[in-house]
Amino acid sequence: MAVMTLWEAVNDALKTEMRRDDRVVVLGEDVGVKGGVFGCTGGLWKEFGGDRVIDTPLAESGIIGAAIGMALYGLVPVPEIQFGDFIYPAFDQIVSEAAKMRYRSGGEYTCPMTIRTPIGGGIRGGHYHSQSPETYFTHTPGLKVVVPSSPSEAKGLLLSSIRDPDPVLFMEPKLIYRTLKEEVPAGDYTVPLGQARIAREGRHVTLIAWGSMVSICQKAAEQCAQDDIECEIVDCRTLVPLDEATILESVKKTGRAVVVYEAPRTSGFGGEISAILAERAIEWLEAPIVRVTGFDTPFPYALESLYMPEPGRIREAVLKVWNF
Amino acid sequence: MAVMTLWEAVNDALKTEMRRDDRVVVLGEDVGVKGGVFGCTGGLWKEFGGDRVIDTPLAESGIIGAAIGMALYGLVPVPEIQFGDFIYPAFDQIVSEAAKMRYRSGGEYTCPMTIRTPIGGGIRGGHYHSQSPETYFTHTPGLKVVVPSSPSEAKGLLLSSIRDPDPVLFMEPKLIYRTLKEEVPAGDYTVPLGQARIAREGRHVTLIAWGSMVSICQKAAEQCAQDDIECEIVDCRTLVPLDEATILESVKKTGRAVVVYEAPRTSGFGGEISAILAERAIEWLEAPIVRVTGFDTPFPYALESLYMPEPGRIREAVLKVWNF
Amino acid sequence: MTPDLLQVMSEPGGATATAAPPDLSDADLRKLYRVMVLTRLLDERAIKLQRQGRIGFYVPAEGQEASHVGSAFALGADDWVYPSYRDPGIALLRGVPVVEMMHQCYANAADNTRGRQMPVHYSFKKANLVSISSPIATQIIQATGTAMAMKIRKDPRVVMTWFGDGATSANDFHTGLNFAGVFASPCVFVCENNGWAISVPLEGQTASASIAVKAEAYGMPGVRVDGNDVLAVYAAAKQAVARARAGHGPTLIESVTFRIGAHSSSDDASRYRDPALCEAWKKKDPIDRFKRYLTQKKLLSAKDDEAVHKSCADELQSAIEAAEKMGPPAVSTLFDDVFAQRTAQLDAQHEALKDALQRGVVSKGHHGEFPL
Amino acid sequence: MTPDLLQVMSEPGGATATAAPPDLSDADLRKLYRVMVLTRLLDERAIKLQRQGRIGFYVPAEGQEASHVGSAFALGADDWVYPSYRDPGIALLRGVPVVEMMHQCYANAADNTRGRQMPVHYSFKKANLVSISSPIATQIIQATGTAMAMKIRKDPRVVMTWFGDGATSANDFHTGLNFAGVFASPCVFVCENNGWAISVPLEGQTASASIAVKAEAYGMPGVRVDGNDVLAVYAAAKQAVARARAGHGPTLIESVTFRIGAHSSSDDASRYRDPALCEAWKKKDPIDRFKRYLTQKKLLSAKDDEAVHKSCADELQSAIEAAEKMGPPAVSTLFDDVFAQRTAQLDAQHEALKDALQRGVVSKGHHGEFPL
Ligand SMILES: Cc1ncc(C[n+]2csc(CCOP(=O)(O)OP(=O)(O)O)c2C)c(N)n1
Ligand SMILES: Cc1ncc(C[n+]2csc(CCOP(=O)(O)OP(=O)(O)O)c2C)c(N)n1
Ligand SMILES: [Mg+2]
Ligand SMILES: [Mg+2]
Repeated sequence: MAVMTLWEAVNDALKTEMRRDDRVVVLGEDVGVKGGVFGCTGGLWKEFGGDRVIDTPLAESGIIGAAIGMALYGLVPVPEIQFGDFIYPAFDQIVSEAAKMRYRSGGEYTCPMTIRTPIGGGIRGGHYHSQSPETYFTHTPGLKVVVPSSPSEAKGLLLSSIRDPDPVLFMEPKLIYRTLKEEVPAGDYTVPLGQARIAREGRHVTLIAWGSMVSICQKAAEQCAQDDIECEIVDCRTLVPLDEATILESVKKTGRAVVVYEAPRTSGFGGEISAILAERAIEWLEAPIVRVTGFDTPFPYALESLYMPEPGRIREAVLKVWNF
Repeated sequence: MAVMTLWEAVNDALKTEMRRDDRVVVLGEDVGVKGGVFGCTGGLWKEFGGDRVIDTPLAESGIIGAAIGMALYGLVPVPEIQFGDFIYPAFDQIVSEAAKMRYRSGGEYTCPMTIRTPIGGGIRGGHYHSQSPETYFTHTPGLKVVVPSSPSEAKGLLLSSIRDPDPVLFMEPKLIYRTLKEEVPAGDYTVPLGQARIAREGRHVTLIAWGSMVSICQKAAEQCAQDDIECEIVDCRTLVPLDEATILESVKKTGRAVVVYEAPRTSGFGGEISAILAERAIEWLEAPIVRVTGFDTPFPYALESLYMPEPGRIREAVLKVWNF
Repeated sequence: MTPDLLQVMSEPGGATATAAPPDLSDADLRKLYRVMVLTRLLDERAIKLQRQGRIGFYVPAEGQEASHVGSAFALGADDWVYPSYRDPGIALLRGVPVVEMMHQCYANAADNTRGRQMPVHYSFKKANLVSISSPIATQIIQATGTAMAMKIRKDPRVVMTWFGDGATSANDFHTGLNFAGVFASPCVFVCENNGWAISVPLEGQTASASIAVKAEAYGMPGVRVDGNDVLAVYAAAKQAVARARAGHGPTLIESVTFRIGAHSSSDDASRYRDPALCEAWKKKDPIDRFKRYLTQKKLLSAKDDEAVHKSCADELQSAIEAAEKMGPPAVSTLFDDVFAQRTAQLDAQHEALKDALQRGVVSKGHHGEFPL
Repeated sequence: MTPDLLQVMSEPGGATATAAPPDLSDADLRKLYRVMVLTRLLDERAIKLQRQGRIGFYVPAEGQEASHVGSAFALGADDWVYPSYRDPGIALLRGVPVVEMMHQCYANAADNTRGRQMPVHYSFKKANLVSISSPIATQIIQATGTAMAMKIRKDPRVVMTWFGDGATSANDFHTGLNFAGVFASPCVFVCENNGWAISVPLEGQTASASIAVKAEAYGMPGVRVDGNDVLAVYAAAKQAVARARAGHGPTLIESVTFRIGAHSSSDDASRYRDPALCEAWKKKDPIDRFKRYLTQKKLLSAKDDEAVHKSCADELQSAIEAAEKMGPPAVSTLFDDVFAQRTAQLDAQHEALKDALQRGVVSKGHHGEFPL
């Protein structure tokens, strides 16, 4: 198995599927000749040509609207939104159209497509190159939302997403695009949607996270281990559909939960997880459900490192629920 | 005091403020000559003229973008989005621009404006005339979100919103536009933002809701009273900023909470309330926090009455937490 | 520059032909006429049904029959159509039985879209008619996307989409036409300029000299046609379709017409529109005009016309009776088609609702109202 | 129809004047030149600072100095400007001290925007320069809104906004120009057509014959000008400003220029653009061209030019030194300006962070890195 970074794993997944299925097309801003601003679509234009790797005009609503029309026709589009922060012009096409097409047409028309977009902070991108907008889409019935936490996860989940019969938001944590390296299975390799992953086993406290926050939780868990607090880490992988069973099982075992996400605290998806636990596992809880999150501010620039959840703040939360 | 419906109270508030402050302008689709599809802007065009009551082209992003430019200049725009379901084309201008203007300019530029839009089901409007999109905006730092629950509340909160120095989403529950009538104070009358209201006092179970769900909770509470279960109802009024103190106080008193909202269950704002309670009041909780919500489907048409939370389902939840 | 208005059917004291009649067989001409009549009668019946509370909502198409039927007639059965909510004649022209449209308006158990949208939001895959949604203009860029796909797959088919004058102000009009221009997509854009977007007249929508002139901004030809002249609309559409099929790219057609009725069953046009304007346009009624033409050409006798109206009326009557007979969709349908497969969450929500209904705990009126 | 390219400064073997020189005083001409030079030197220094890791990011403006400085020069100090991220000369022209721009690029404690955005996203209220954001084209409809407000308030001022060729594909270009057309707003739209949107050339952006022609779709005049000819750009802008101020409504100006550098400090243009293209355009450098013109007119000697460069370089040098001296913004600023007043939630979040920092529990590197 080759060692890859996350962006290389995404690129590998795209090549794998485009070779396997000629209905798959990639479209977006600068995805062709340039190969994407993060290189994720590098080499595709050369190999598959301009018909299947399409540099579009600068309009996210156009990219998604056109992708919907392609999907309705029978292609399998994989549109890219250059940064998650720029997905909002396409919000109407995603929320009003892609998400509701199957339902409103009684199942006659469907939109199998995978919207790829980089999310999250850590690259000094400020307001508009750092946001984590996944929650908006989890509140929109008809959309699946996937956030990989490592290169091999990214490849396996992206292939499952592209083959999924419904629209998927595939959000790539750019913090770990280049920093995380690991062995990635060659060729066809899938990780099923809707199944969470125990990223670390532990008896005392459950940490629930997704995307780049999983590795931050790993660091926190190592620190906690030095105080003999064994953290279990649940990597949600897919926020919709959410694997509630795995989360509940872990929390019922540990009796303590800390939810970690990078987006602004208020109404972040981690709040949904707290709500599920408060409704279905309260008898097992021995401490408050603590959230470690971004702050309720726009994403900053100079003070970015203070905004993002980091091992120290997570460890604090773990100690709080442990010593409760 | 005159007895008014909610849409009349909104109209009264707009007239009151436009007479008081000539910087206030109303803009949107069909708000002028027609007076709005629900009549909320009726008579304004006649009284204040086309300069201050502006029929715009059909483009929500244009309505909000233009309103931002007006607000930056020093006017006090009150843009109307004809239905909450059609706010998504304006999502980028609201989320990327209005919400972040004060922060990104270091306080140099601000967007005091109140975006009015009707939300919610109950008028057989199907997918696109029934949605409750408030949660999206509560997850966007820089925006305030207000949902009135009655005519007098609507007038008082709308006047406070228009006078607020920051952008406010003012979402009007169309289910009660015409059905709810009550006395509304004449002339200048404000209800402060950020303060929840105890809509009904009770010892046993706290019902937390906003907008049209408050009256549904009232009906449920009356049914529960027949079983000697005294429900307390907290009307959040403003979701951002949320009056956590009032909610916590009530739940600490009753030890039992049921959260009611009409939007799809997953990631709905009520989940945020559950999360806050699970983090800050768990020691007081004697039962799970149960949510009664819309389903995780697009808003239906024929089966609308089954989709929306109603007294029966709420009573079930109350009994569940009471008998837990 | 704004092109001249294309007209085929001269009118005494009215229109004067600027284009030759398209070569259509007598059968074609009669078919066109029948579909226009059926569309009109459907309108009249549906509005009554809405007033009687039999259906929840309706959008009248009166006056625009030539505009959408004539343009759609230029397509083959395999081509794709993305209509707006004011184009019922397109489904009828493409062979959709009226009864299926009635089932949709009644949102009953036989509705192929399972009672999920308001009336007139049709979806007929067998007619390559894509699901209609309420948000204005969203179908325009989707139509472009389908046309892009056809070109990528070297599929000889084309796409046609319809929208109003108000829609030209929307974002998706801009991206739809811009993408189509850049990728030379086989797509025909038909703007039914009926002069109003609910209460807003055209001059409140754009300062451009015409809608057709906007085509230049996207590097495509713009055509302006009398939208109440079914043969002119057909001729313009035929040329645009041929152009698209030949690989020469998209066309924007501005079909100049008028909305005779209110915007919808929820609207009262007298509050913002001078009724005299309606009266003037009623004189230009597209069906009367076509009828005069066919009569002149000896293709339609009074008896023929009566027969056409009778058969359409009968078709409608039996469709309505059939729709009336059906009950509402089953409760379980509420949770289907969100995804190809239900999630655990949707299953749980369905079970909880079913259980509550069975125990009769949801408020009266619901219990037993819907089949489980 | 696409208008001809407006040019004022003829060039041996190059441009030939199609318009007369605008009447500008010698002082005006010298001021224009100095601002263009300062803009160029700022660019050169900033790119170095970025490479050295002193600032986090930069967007080069090389080659587009005439395009944005020339157009902005047609405005009065009270008029409003909505620039894009590639127009540093506008702030300089309007009297913003370089040091304030440097503080923003350093995102330091003296940054008037409090270190919250990436470099070049300036906001200078005292210059009526509205906060620049990254999302493309969003400023266009906002500029229209401000112009609508001015008209409503009978304020004689006008608004000018700048954006790229790529931005013309965005939704807000469409609504911005459409609203301005409908409401005859006193707004001037300057499209700096530099031929590229990152890696996408103009033909991948639109099929229209030009950007200027798009004006017709909105019922406003469209002008096409040589964007490397500062006097031509000024002349076109002056006319558009006069028109707007006179109440005759908006104008679209297409300023044809070229992006000499990479898209930004994160981009490598050689991966998608033929360097020969750059070389060709470098010969049309707007500053050299203006310099030749001024020299001919005996308004600039070699010594003058040296002096201009020296004073600009000195100004920059001291600005950079000042910016280097400042520390980062205080932690508390993280929670300010979300709203006019902090919410209870923001206060609580601030307290928790402060407490964690004081106790040193957040990971090393943070502790003490920022003032509380
Ligand atoms: C995005 C969006 N905004 C607003 C509405 C409400 N609305 C429904 S129809 C309509 C006017 C449409 O006018 P036009 O495009 O001319 O079509 P017509 O109704 O005249 O056929 C409006 C504003 C909507 N459906 N979608
Ligand atoms: C809405 C949005 N989509 C994508 C981007 C990423 N992006 C930044 S600049 C740019 C190209 C802009 O090209 P153009 O408008 O021609 O301006 P130029 O950079 O050439 O001056 C893109 C795609 C963005 N900033 N905003
Ligand atoms: Mg219309
Ligand atoms: Mg450009």
